[in-house]
Amino acid sequence: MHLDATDLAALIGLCRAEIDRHGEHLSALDSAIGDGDHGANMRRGLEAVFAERDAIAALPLPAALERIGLVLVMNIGGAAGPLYGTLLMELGRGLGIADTPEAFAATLEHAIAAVARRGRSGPGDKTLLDVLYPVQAEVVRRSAPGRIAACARSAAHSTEAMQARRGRASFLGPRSIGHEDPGASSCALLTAAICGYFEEHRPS
Amino acid sequence: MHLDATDLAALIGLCRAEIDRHGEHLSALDSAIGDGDHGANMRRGLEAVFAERDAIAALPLPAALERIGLVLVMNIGGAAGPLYGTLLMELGRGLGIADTPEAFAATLEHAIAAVARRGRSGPGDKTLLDVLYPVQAEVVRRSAPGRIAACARSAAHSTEAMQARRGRASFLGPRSIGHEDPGASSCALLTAAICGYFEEHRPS
Amino acid sequence: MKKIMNAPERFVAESLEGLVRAHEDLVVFGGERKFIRRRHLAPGKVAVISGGGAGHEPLHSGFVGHGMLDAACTGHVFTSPTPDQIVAAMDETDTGAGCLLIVKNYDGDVMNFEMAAEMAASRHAIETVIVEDDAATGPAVRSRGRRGVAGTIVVEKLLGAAAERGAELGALKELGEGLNARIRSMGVALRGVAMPNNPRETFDLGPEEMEIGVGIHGEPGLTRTGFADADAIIRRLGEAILAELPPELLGDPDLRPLLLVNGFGGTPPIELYLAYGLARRFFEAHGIVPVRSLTGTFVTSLDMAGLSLTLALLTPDQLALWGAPVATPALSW
Amino acid sequence: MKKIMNAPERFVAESLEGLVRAHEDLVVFGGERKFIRRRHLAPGKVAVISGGGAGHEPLHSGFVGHGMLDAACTGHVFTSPTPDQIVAAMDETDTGAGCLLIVKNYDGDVMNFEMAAEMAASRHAIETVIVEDDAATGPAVRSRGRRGVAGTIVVEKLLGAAAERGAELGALKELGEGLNARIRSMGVALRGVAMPNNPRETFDLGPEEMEIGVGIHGEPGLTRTGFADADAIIRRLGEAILAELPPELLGDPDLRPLLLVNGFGGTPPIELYLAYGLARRFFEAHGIVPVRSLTGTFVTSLDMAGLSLTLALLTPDQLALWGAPVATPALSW
Ligand SMILES: Nc1ncnc2c1ncn2[C@@H]1O[C@H](COP(=O)(O)OP(=O)(O)O)[C@@H](O)[C@H]1O
Ligand SMILES: Nc1ncnc2c1ncn2[C@@H]1O[C@H](COP(=O)(O)OP(=O)(O)O)[C@@H](O)[C@H]1O
Ligand SMILES: [Mg+2]
Ligand SMILES: [Mg+2]
Ligand SMILES: [Mg+2]
Ligand SMILES: [Mg+2]
Repeated sequence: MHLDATDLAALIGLCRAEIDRHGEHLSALDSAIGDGDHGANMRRGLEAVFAERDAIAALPLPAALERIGLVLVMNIGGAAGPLYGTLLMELGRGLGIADTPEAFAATLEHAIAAVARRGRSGPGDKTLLDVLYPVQAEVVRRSAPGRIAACARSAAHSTEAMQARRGRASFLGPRSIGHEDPGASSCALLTAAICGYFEEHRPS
Repeated sequence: MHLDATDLAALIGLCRAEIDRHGEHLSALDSAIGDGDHGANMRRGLEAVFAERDAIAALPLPAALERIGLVLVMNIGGAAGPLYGTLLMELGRGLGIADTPEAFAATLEHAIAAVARRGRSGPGDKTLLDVLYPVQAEVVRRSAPGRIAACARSAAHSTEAMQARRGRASFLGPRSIGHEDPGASSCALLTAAICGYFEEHRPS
Repeated sequence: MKKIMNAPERFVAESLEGLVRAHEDLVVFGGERKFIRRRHLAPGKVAVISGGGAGHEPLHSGFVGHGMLDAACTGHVFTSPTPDQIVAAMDETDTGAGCLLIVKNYDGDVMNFEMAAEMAASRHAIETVIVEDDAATGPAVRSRGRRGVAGTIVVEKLLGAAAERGAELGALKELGEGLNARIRSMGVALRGVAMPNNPRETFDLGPEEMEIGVGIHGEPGLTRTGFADADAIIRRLGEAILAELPPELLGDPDLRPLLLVNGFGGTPPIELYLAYGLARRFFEAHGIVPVRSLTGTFVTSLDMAGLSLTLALLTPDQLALWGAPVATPALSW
Repeated sequence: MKKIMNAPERFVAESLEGLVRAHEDLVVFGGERKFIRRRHLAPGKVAVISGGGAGHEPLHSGFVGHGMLDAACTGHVFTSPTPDQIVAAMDETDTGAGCLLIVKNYDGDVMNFEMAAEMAASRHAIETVIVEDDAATGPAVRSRGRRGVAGTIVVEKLLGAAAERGAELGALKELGEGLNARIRSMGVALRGVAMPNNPRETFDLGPEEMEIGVGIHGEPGLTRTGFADADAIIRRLGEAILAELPPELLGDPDLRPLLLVNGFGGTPPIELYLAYGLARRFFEAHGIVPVRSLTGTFVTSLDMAGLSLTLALLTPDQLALWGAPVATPALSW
């Protein structure tokens, strides 16, 4: 991964814009099976990161990712904060040890495992992990960004059929079936935004 | 006034039926400028009188009227209870002293004055007194029952244009204008029911 | 509006029963359940009795207990109790020092308490205090005196504390009447209410409307205006209160302000506390620094959404009565 | 739904400010307003700290004070506070005996408190009690433990009283975890809620519908059914509670039942008291006679209409902790 400050600042801006654009939709998904705040939560987190984007972009990539994670944790709250925060912090820590394309896949796997530990959750629980696992599998396969994005989107969509075992949606029991998980949805949106940038700027 | 037990029982039944039929309408009038319970209050009062109708009808007229007044006071509550109660109790007391057609007009005047004292109110305040005063004037004139009933109805209607100075409607200030007073309305309904009975049974 | 209710006819009775059962250490039903009274009367103390229509809970039954009311008579929803209830309460709680009746200024309440006082005059020494604190129904609107609204709590608390300390009937009446000049309340409604037996709301507010100057019976207020932010609402209520308090009291540095934010039944604590903070700022900006505060749901209009502010300018003695111990279902310290 | 609010972003902060100003004798803001804490800490006592999303007021900030919480951290509406708030509360209120964190069992709350505990582990002795009292989310529905709902008050009151008496961290944790088997709550909603930044209600109930088994975040419940009379509603809630309490506790004659009727924010006292009376009858008919009661609006879901019942089967020692003195904005005796 060789992202310079310009890339990083652009990616932060892209992610923030994407979440802003879909905030209402994310909250609507969360209203159906949760408490209706996922859009607001994610917006708050991305706004906080965006406000610090210049300082963050000036850092080496590992430190920048760790910082983004911390900003997310300290600003989002709720379930999404610790989960996205852990993902980014662990990614940064891992890349701080070894920052090669091979290492990236392994680091991502580790970071996702840390998210699962934090959430005491796993595949099929109807959470953002149900997007992270398939994305991670595509990264291992070195798939093209467009393919990864498409996979993320369909993974998010497939949470619709699941019964939630974690998060607020799990309180609904079988009534959680038939609705896409908001965390999975935001995760797919962010993945697609990032992949889109790579597709445009680093044609593989 | 020479009402026998049958007349009295029939009149009680008539009044109760009339109030029951128009209960919703009275409450709707009260919702517009009061607290929406006049229909329920009057129903409760008339039901209580109706439940005792045999015992009441067996009494001499003055005692019967006094008893009706007391039953109304002890069951209606709100503004209507003491007002209708005072009217009937004072009517009964007055007729207990002198029970002739001439005395009736004077007694009615006294009873209405007692209501006004109880309510600290007078003509033009947008209350049931604005029906009672014109009815009393027709009684003095010995008008036919049909005429008295018509006069009561139009008197109730004319409260629409008044600004309330007593009762809950007075809290609205000028906003009370444009709505018929619920107490005036129930008073006209009862007057008309009673006059209807007299028209049918004692053609004058 | 849906209600937790079995049947309209049993609504009030079942609620009173729940209150008594939830607080059986403090209160009991009077004979024939015509009223609720203190479990332990204080012999030789003036009996402080209040009452009014149901729908204002915890007022008045929730304020029965040590340091406040001896008995509370409850009528049907928004309907004054009947004289027999009030007479029964006097007969059961007068321990020799007489009865003080605290009556909110509504024609129905005034007339029913008056009839009760007439009926019981031969057996009891009786004085009546009429509560008039509503800023929306001052002389400009109505010649017959203001409504009694949330400020009633202040009157009941102070008179209850004074009676507990042994004040005599005449002194209580004087204290109570003196309070009317010192207490002003102003309310706003965001939603009307439906009576238990009538699904239609007493007034219908659009999503962008509110009623200013409402009372506590779901009746429309003085004016309907566009919905506004909390600062604007509080300013509007606060200004009405200041305009209706006597200038000489407002300018008296020896008086001790008490600020009450009262929810009407459908407004949650998060909003009431927010309102308190803004009201506090508003009055402080006008040089009035509250030394005592109360925020909560005390004088309701069924489940109406909205709230009222009450400002009371108390003498140091009156403030001490406010702080005196009280042990009732809804107020205790 | 209209709210008394200036702007969604300032809603929570302005409400907290109002609470602090209304109760400045009891509570103050912690540093940077990250939490609310007792005005007077008790040195050498375990710091009892809780928190959660806003929208549940008076929980938790309203329970800060003598005999209950030392600090409460409030997040955005329905959003757990962030770890920095919780760490700051520990740093400011731990007077040497360590910190007990009381956390309602929501993934977000659990994770944020857990991260905070990890971050502060080197500076503080920390134990965590997870509250799980909801009858609607038992093992049959969800493998991950019940939600923490209105029973949280009982946990906070008992642990606060025990800490005040000098109980050590380990003993508090043990007491707290033992409570989870003894407390069950079940809620019903008559109307959904709207978030401050979103006029749409989280669920839309028709005039003849209700949600049974709801939590306190405006989320849908277990089932939607036809609206029913109060007896049927109470029976349904009561039966769920009985079904989810361990039979050996239900059959233990030495336990002391505590019955709590909690309004969700939009339900007025008249209905809550009615519900209390019916709930009391329901449990008594099942041989359970409550010896302590609490009726009011304590754990809310913004202005949701509806209520929950909570039954706690306490040992005599635990009952004594419930009765121990408490002086907080929302609970005091
Ligand atoms: N235990 C968990 N493990 C993994 N993901 C979770 C867990 N709990 C919740 N989530 C994710 O978080 C999302 C909800 O986030 P958000 O609405 O911001 O938080 P909250 O539920 O606290 O309101 C869910 O849609 C789900 O994807
Ligand atoms: N002071 C008064 N004098 C005369 N009539 C009055 C007075 N106050 C109220 N009324 C009458 O009573 C009617 C209202 O009765 P009701 O709705 O039963 O009582 P409440 O106002 O207590 O709810 C009014 O419409 C009016 O006619
Ligand atoms: Mg959410
Ligand atoms: Mg009326
Ligand atoms: Mg009425
Ligand atoms: Mg949330």
